[in-house]
Amino acid sequence: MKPVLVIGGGIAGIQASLDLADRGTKVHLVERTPSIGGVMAQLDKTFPTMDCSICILAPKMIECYRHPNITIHTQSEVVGLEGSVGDFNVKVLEHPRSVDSAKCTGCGLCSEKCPVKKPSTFQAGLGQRKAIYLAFPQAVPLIATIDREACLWFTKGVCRTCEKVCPSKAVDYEQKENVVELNVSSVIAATGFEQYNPKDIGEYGYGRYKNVLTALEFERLVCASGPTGGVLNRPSDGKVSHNIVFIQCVGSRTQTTGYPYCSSSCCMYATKEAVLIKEHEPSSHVTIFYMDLKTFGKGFQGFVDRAQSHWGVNYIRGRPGEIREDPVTKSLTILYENTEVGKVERVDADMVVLCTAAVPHRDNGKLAAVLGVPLDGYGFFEVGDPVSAPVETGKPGVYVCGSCHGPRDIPESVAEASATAAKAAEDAARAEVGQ
Amino acid sequence: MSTFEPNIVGFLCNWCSYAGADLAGVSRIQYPTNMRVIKVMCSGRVEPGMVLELLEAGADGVMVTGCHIGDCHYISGNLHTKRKFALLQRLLAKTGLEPQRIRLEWNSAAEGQRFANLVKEFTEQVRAVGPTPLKAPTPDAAKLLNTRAALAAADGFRLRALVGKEEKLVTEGNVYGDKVAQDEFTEAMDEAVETEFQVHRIHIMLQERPRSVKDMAKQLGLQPKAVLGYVVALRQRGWVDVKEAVEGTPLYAAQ
Amino acid sequence: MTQKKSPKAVFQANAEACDQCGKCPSSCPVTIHVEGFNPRQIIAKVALGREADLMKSQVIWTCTSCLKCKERCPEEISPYDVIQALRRIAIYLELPHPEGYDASVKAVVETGVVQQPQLVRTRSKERKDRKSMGLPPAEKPRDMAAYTETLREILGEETV
Amino acid sequence: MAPRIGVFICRCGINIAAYVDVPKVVEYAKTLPGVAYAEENMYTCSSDGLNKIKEAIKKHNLDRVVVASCTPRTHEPLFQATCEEAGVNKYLFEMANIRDQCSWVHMREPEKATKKAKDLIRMAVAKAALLEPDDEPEIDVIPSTLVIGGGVSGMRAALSVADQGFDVTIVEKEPALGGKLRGFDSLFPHKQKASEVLEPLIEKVTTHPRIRVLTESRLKSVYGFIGNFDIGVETGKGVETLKVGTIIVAVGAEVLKPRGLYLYGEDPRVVTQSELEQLLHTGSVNAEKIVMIQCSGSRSAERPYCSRICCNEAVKNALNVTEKGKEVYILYRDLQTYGIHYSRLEQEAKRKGIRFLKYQADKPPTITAEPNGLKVSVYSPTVNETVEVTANMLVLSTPLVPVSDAKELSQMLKVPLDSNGFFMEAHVKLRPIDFATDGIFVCGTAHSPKDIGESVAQALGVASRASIPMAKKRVRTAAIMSQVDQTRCSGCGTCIDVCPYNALRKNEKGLAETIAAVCKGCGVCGATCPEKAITMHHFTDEQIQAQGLAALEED
Repeated sequence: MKPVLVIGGGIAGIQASLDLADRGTKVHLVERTPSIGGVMAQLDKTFPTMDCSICILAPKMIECYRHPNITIHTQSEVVGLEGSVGDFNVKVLEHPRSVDSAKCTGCGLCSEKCPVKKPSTFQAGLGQRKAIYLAFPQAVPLIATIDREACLWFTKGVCRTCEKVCPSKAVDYEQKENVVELNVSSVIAATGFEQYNPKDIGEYGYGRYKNVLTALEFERLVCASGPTGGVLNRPSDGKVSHNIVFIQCVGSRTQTTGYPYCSSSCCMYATKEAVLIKEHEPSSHVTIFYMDLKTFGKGFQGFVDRAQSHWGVNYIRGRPGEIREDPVTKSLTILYENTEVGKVERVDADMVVLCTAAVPHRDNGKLAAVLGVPLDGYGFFEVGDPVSAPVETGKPGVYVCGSCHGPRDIPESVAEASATAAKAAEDAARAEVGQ
Repeated sequence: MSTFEPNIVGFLCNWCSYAGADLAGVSRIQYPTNMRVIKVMCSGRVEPGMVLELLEAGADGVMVTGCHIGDCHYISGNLHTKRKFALLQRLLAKTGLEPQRIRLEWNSAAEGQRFANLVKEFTEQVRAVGPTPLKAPTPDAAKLLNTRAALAAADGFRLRALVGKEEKLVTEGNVYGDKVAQDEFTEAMDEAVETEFQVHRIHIMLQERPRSVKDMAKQLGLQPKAVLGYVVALRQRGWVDVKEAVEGTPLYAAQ
Repeated sequence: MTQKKSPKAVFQANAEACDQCGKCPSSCPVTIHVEGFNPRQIIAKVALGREADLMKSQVIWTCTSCLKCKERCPEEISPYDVIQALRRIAIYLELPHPEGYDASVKAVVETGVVQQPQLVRTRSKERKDRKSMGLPPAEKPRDMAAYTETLREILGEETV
Repeated sequence: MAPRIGVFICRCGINIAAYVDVPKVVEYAKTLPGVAYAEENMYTCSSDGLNKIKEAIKKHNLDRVVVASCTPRTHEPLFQATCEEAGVNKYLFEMANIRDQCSWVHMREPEKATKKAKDLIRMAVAKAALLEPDDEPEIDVIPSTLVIGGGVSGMRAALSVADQGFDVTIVEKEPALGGKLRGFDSLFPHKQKASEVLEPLIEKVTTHPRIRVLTESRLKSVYGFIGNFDIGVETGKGVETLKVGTIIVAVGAEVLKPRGLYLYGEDPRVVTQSELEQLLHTGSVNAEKIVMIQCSGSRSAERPYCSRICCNEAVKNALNVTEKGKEVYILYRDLQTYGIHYSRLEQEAKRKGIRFLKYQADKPPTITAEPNGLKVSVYSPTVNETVEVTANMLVLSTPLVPVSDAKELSQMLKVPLDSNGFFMEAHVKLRPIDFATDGIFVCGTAHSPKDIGESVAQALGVASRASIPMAKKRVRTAAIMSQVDQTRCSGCGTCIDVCPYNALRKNEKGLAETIAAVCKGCGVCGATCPEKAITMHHFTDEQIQAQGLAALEED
């Protein structure tokens, strides 16, 4: 039986790969970053059970890496696809790591000695990494990579410190791009989403006010493995924040700055983050400004009820008009209307968290063109018939799952990932009986 | 005292706590060297008897860590850990050893710093209590006897059966759907712990040599009547019998 | 006479699309100070077909035309334009409205400016004489007839 | 025979060697009881290091291996595979974590780190001496699936499993396939008629050579475990027995009929949203002004959950009737129009003049039946007034509730229900369509309310999950599992109570036994058994005890 190509190593791609590999199908998993794990690896906890995200994800990542039927291509992208279902020829471009993955033991010594600092993507920009770095402590594979745009050797022709300190002689500046050609029977796209950058919503001051964060940044801040070790030190002065405001629908449900749809998971992740704050420090004040409390998933309503009654999280229906910063203390004042009362009021906060929209990944256009499948008006992959064929692109043998075709939460992505595995297995079964 | 380095054993579950300990390592978070780790698949594997055995053998402290409640890799394993640890605490209280010598904590795979803090805190906690009185070659005989009795009680059928049934009886009810109130259960458990502890204490004493009820009562600081009750219970179990009578006083011995 | 909007024009404001999110009142410099003025509720009432009540009430005359509501509305609804339309219809229907409104409209038509042109408002909100601040006197339109005609054209165009 | 243990101590470049005196530790390891050989490696995990292990096993006739290096969480499988290659059973391997949990966390105390490394190795050696070879026996899987429920979820799951090449039996209690989809008029977002989706699907299912359909049939009994379930089905002709490898639960849900709420059941002008669907289907909606009330019977004390689909269904139906020139008000608490498609639907509805009025949970609408209509009075906080509408029809958006026999079914399958009575998955996030019990899966509204597309996605998902063991033909049981000593078991059943996976059962003698295929090896039963009759393979009492006592020895 031919292998299957899975594009994207987030939780959806991991699940699709494991389902197929477990049944005996070879899988090529292509991931654009240095590690699989996706956004879920960045999360602290998951709602509504408050499971530690990396605790439940890391075993799956390792399982994926160790699975004899799965080949992971990190720092790679799909650049060519020809043929049809049962017989696709795929070109995968592997970008150089500049580190020999067979030799690197992930000890991190190179990173420790590297003189160049850059904002860490994994820490959502709140922490720093080096030019040679491990994506994150639980990265899979746990192999260092060189950011050639930052590395002094690649930019200025000096340094080579990492090469000198590497105890296993794994650094290899000469590594080249490599194109791998594969023949696969089906293709599964699971490329995920991005967070909306709220800098265009000027009245909220993101990018200008240091203590206005996005929810993903906050997720790192509250995480024990984050830049502050889980202490809510606000960025402006490191003061521990006890007074935190969440604003929903930032870049969602708007015709102007952002996208018109509801991003589906923000009400719940805000609730989760609010509960985390309360768990850290029960005397904290947490307010969530929302428009409609979207509690449509299993266990969601109970979770919100508990956040309200047990933890004392304050929910106010209203989309704040603006945030003002005190120029001296850098504390924030939020102007809002409690729309259930009809009064405009102000509330002060140490920190404001903007629950930003889940938006299409910027690379979707490129990939869709390669795969020959359509995107919708927003730039998500489009499913022709969401009722009867919820994971089919319309092109036989090419399937989508997870948030690359619209915002959805983890369990929906996981179930859909298995669904794409089923479709790929059907393709294989058909090929075998020669239909 | 300042040179005292406690000997500590830690039971870590494979999925959360052990991974959290690894994360502390990957993050190079420094902590004291005192704890020696035993990896188990689930903290629910840890029996009160295993911990008491280590204390008897001279451990200064024992820590058990598992996934946070609700996070258990095995769904509900740590709920049983919690119940078993509560039993362990009750038994430890009987021995005369300090309660600070044991600790149960939940630690996730993302909590590297927290794990390091826990080891540090617990090491200091045990250091503050001081060396175990049970360490050879000069152990405190009374506490050693108590610890052995607690260990035997922990490994005995009655307490194991009780603590094993606790989660179900308290949360779901028995086969007829009757739930037992937690405080009711706790009361029954307290009574059972006391009985089992005393019974085993007497049993161990009688394994050493034959003794009279009066003699044992004096040594154990109990009323002779109470000791007689336990001896009767032991006879019913077939573990002891009258060995001989000296001046009309029966001497009992272990079978 | 210029063309005037018919009452139907209000519906073009798309009031039904409003999510009642509350961003306009919390952006509005008036709502926080003036009890009863709430651009969101104005939209809500228009959506329920209550324009008549609004036109009869005083609230629509409180707006200062800062346009923040329009700028910030996530649904591209403009409470400002709805309020303006309601004002026009109210005047068209000769419903009671503040005297000052007439006066300022009159001043625009006649002189091209709303306020007394010889007074200047400083940052500390004091009114000062232009002369005292060393400014030359503000000019009035020289050819008043031509100016008025142009203005009428513009106003007419806008309301087509 | 005394064990012959080989100890391989990794320097990990300088990661271990800079803080732990590795040569000293090697010398120490050689003195430990049972150790026949010890050496250090620069990188034990490199191919060179692995070859050295294999050579040493042969040369020194080693029967057990200890590697002291990094964490077993990432490297144990690699070293185990190496042992197997050299003929040593992988369960005769043990690791000492002297990097992640020693050298890296005691960088400022090299002497103590060295001492701790010795201790950790002594503990590993003590355990290794007691290790026993284990195997992972495989059991055959019957290549056939049972699907319980013949609605759209069940049918789609069955079709996919069948298309993957396995036999399927659908058991449906109603006389015909189709489930709730039969009650729908048109489907969102492309406005296909439900029948246009349903009829071809039924046709495909009933004509598929690998699918058998038993209608008017009910599940009677379930015995066995993954790979080998014995099923009793009561059909019109009596009880039929089936042998299947996996089971899919797709029993769906029911729509709440809220008798007594908002005059439902008392005034014929009050209907549920699904009854409106029926009326739309037959084209007999005779009302000019319609009011819909969301959360009719949900998000309440009695049913504290949101039913997910009602807002979307209400908006869809409202648009349908608006197209026929009718006026619609939707009274809602929070609009649950999530995601791309439903958000678009909501926006369309708002722009087409459907009036949305928010109400508060503690101030629900009041209804008065009047001859000319139903007077609906509701306080809307956003308008800050009580709005009155006289409607010709009141439509209640009621939640989905579990099927009436959910409890019975859950007991038969030994799978749990959640607090609302829906079937409960193994893990909310990462195992959303599995049950904790291997070989049994759940999809569609049996799990929780969801729309058709989501149900189909789950149905395809379980088709993958349920086919995996069949495609593999065999399931491998874990070696780390419990084993009940039949001579010591008293049949008290406590182990059965505590096992989260139902991996223990009573045999014909009334004694407990482990179902190897189901056990996950957590060890809770072993820690619990009052008779200490349960052995946990690879984590025996003796092994743990030896490790613990070794920890307390002096080096």
